[in-house]
Amino acid sequence: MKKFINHIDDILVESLSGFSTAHADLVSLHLDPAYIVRKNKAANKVVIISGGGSGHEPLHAGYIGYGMLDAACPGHVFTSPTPDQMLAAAEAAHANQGVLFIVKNYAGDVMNFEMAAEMLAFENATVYTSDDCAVVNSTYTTGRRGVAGTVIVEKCVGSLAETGANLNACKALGDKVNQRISSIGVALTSCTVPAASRPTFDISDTEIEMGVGIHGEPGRRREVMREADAIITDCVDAILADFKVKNLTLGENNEALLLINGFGATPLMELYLIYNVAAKLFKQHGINIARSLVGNYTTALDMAGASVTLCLLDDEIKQHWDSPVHTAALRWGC
Amino acid sequence: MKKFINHIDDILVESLSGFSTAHADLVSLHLDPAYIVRKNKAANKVVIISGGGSGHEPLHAGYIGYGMLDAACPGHVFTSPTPDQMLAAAEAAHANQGVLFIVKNYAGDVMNFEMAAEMLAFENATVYTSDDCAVVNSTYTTGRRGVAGTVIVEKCVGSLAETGANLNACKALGDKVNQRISSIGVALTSCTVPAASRPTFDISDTEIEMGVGIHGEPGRRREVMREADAIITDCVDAILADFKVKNLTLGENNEALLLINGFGATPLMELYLIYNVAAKLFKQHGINIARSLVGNYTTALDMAGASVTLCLLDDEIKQHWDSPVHTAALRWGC
Amino acid sequence: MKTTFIMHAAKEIQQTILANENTLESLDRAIGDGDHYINMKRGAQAIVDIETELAVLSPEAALNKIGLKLLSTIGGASGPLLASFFMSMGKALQSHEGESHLKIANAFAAGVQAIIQRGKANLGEKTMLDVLIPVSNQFLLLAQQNSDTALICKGLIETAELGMLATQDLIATKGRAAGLGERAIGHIDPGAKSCQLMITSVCNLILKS
Amino acid sequence: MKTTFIMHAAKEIQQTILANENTLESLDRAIGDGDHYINMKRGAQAIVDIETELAVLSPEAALNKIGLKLLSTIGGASGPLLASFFMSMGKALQSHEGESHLKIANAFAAGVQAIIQRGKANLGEKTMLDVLIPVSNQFLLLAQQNSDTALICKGLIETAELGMLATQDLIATKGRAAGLGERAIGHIDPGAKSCQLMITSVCNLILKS
Ligand SMILES: Nc1ncnc2c1ncn2[C@@H]1O[C@H](COP(=O)(O)OP(=O)(O)O)[C@@H](O)[C@H]1O
Ligand SMILES: Nc1ncnc2c1ncn2[C@@H]1O[C@H](COP(=O)(O)OP(=O)(O)O)[C@@H](O)[C@H]1O
Ligand SMILES: [Mg+2]
Ligand SMILES: [Mg+2]
Ligand SMILES: [Mg+2]
Ligand SMILES: [Mg+2]
Repeated sequence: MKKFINHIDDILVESLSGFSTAHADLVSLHLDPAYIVRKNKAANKVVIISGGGSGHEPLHAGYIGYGMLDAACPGHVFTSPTPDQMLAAAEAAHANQGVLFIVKNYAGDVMNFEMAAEMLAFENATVYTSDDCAVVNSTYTTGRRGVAGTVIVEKCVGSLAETGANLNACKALGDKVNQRISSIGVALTSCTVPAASRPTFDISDTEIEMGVGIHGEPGRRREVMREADAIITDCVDAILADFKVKNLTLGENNEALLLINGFGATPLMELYLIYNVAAKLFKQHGINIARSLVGNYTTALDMAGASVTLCLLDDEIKQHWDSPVHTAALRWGC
Repeated sequence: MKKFINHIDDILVESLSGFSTAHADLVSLHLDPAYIVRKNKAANKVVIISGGGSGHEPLHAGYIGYGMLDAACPGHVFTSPTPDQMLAAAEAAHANQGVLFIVKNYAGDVMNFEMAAEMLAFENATVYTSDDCAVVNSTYTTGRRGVAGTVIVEKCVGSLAETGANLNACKALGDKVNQRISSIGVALTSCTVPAASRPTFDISDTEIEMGVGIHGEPGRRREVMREADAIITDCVDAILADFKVKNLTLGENNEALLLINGFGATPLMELYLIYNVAAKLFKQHGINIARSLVGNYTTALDMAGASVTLCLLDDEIKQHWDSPVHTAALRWGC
Repeated sequence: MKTTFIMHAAKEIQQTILANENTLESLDRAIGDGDHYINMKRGAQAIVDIETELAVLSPEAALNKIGLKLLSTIGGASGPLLASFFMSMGKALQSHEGESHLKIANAFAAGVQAIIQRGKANLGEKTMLDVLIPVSNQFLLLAQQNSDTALICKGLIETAELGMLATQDLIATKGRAAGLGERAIGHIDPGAKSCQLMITSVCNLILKS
Repeated sequence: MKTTFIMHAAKEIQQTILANENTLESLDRAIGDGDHYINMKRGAQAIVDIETELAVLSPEAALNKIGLKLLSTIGGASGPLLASFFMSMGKALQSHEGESHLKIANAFAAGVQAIIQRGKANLGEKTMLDVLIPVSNQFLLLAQQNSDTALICKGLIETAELGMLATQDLIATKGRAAGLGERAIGHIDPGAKSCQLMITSVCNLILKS
């Protein structure tokens, strides 16, 4: 394992320090407990707080700023943060209108945020993201994993909160957007957790992990490596099947947002090639790709691979996706 | 080699198609010869055209748009584009005020752009970027390589061109900015050129390549892997030594832009850690990091590694760096 | 139960965790995300680090403090679960008079109940509960039967081992391994393994003393 | 020189390039960026692809067209250099009357001059010129001496080989390998190798016919 680090125990703090120094116009960092909080926000608004294990950068701290998050709680690498971080972040960010937590649906994240929510003195609610459709048989699971679609939920809810909407409205929009998103990921290589200092899984030069999670969790199944057209066709089919299960009807003029997310080590060149394949396939199914995002938005450290995320748009979601946002990793309109 | 591709010969076209579809609001793609040209630009302006081998994405097509490039000519992977591409791009983009080529200083790029410039019917000039300070003994070389600093040159010149400045002024600013930039890169792994289907160089788990180029060209020397502090100290020292050679005096209140660029497979978490180390070291040398950019801006396919780029600011450069830009990969102020 | 014993046990647990780095790490790499060892190590270290603070507390207060400390240190799925265990065990200990095996067994059971409530899992879902529930039941049984300390300790070591091994054949329905379906079969659950290790090391500590 | 011969030579060159994939690729991986083989392959294919267009042209016009085609096909450093070679060789052929070894040697020399001008390099800089300059000089010499075709071909094969091998001990001062300093020593220049291969295959073609 070769990584740009000093001591394993200091990675997080050093990286967060770098982040908050590089983006000192947007955020400030607090340590013990660790959270990053937005500078310059309205005195009255629902504050949107997210967090999760580190290693998914730019998720979540990279999305703090106007039109998106108000604070983020970074856990250790791939380990959910702890309730004291969430409580401190909520205290620091609170703007008199309650707190909305956006939480990726993993046992650890759910339980830690749940305990924070129980202890929090302010009015609060939680949106759980669960866009990963990789695991077919839902009886196997307490709920699906939250993956790259989380970015879309955070963007839309952040936009609504900026308008002065109340906690219930923000929570409702978050749930609605989450419901309209489906994602699936493919890994070509494993990631290496710094503290473990060896790859999470072994995979040969002729295999891929279909349905992999953003922590390098094994997915649907190990498959043989194929050409991009074949791999992405399977991803698109999985998403379309999931839309069917979710009863999201796809008419003639369905507009959708297509997010091709890199897991960390996949060249942009390949991500755009994937986009090309996926967009064509979705179009063949009558889905009009009205908005696009291609890049490393929800990573798994140094994993090579990518995920395909489709979000079915409506006027409300489109409006909140398009609205101005000013964060380290997502910025437009201002 | 596992990559998201169909046939090696189609990678470029498929990836460019994906790019231009995903960013159809900004660009359009032309094939045979291949170039990408900006939509919606003023009828009268110096047009800024760049290009180079592919595999460095988002360089260059990702920087087409308001305030930056007007067209880009993508070559095959790591192979400079050909004059016919540049001529066609110039014809398509021309806006009655001449053409400025921004060219990374490599034999291949220089010669191909030179031939295009000789054949071009319009008034034109060329800025060569040569920010890589890796190779110490300059007698070894016809000139230094252009690396990540190219992004800064393109941003500033693009900004000036937007104001209606003439060709000479744009060329002069480009040369000035290039002169004030120094970069150096470190590779932890090799990249794999798709057509070659095996890594460009072998490197063990205990080695790094110091001074590597953005095509995986071997650099200054093979060194033993060390902690980030030690590696980045050497990078910072190389840049400071280069500033001395260039006679760029560093006073008390020197403002600089610090760019930490990932080569493609390095997690953002590590890039911010590098930023943290580099910013501290530069500050110790009286350099005030007034602007920052951290991310994958000039990549080398799937190489793990990063480069440190410092650009000494003045009011003019700062103004052009800060001005609005709207491209696929760099966007602010609009 | 004395606070000094709790501190002893904590150090013993820490040593056991450290000694089982490879085991815990590879189990969580196989069906999880590879961080379980480092999470447990961080938690154990945090408790040992506050030794002097803990030393002055009552056993009940010490257990509660351990829970709180774990809550703000471990994170992940195991953090809130283990934290809930110790906080509830401390609370339960407080509400029972006297010093007896049964009192401790009841407190242990209260801790396990807290895990069940927090994680909404139960026996057979391939989690730490597949060790903790049988151990708790066995503990209660042996204590009710007035078994002596050695018999209880040996019984719990054995039960923990069986529970841990049983996770190998299970499909996970809770936690990170739930995504794996059939592919989880053949792997021991990391949380079950670490609980078995902790229980065993504490029981051995008692047996030795 | 007939256009049919040029086409023959082009196909022969293509076969030689394809047969030397590993050699060319590893040389450019060692001191360049690994694309020289694929660049040469793309160039050779492009020429073979326009065979019917070339067939109707005069040798001079065919060489010029080959140059233009390479210019828009190869890219990289070798593209404009090889393109300049063929365009200049074609032009030079046009301006000389008759058909003689000397005429072709002069045209070859004009092509090499064009490479020198375009790339601003010269002998000893670890480039294709370390093959092309000695070969051109030897060609002129042998032609002036009225040597027969076989002697010329054998002489050029030998000179090309020596020039190619000589690049092994050189430090590069032009092209991508210039960044390497001392580290380039011990490696043959990929462009020198491909030029040696092309010259050798054309000479062998002539020798066989
Ligand atoms: N809902 C749950 N109830 C009980 N135990 C659980 C639950 N979810 C996960 N676990 C336990 O937590 C262990 C994983 O802990 P750890 O690796 O530290 O956290 P994470 O899964 O967040 O990475 C699993 O092996 C399992 O024993
Ligand atoms: N200035 C130059 N003059 C002559 N030959 C050159 C020059 N620069 C590079 N070359 C030749 O080009 C070869 C590399 O070609 P190629 O790999 O196709 O292009 P690139 O270096 O752009 O990747 C080198 O091996 C060398 O022989
Ligand atoms: Mg975890
Ligand atoms: Mg090249
Ligand atoms: Mg884990
Ligand atoms: Mg090359």
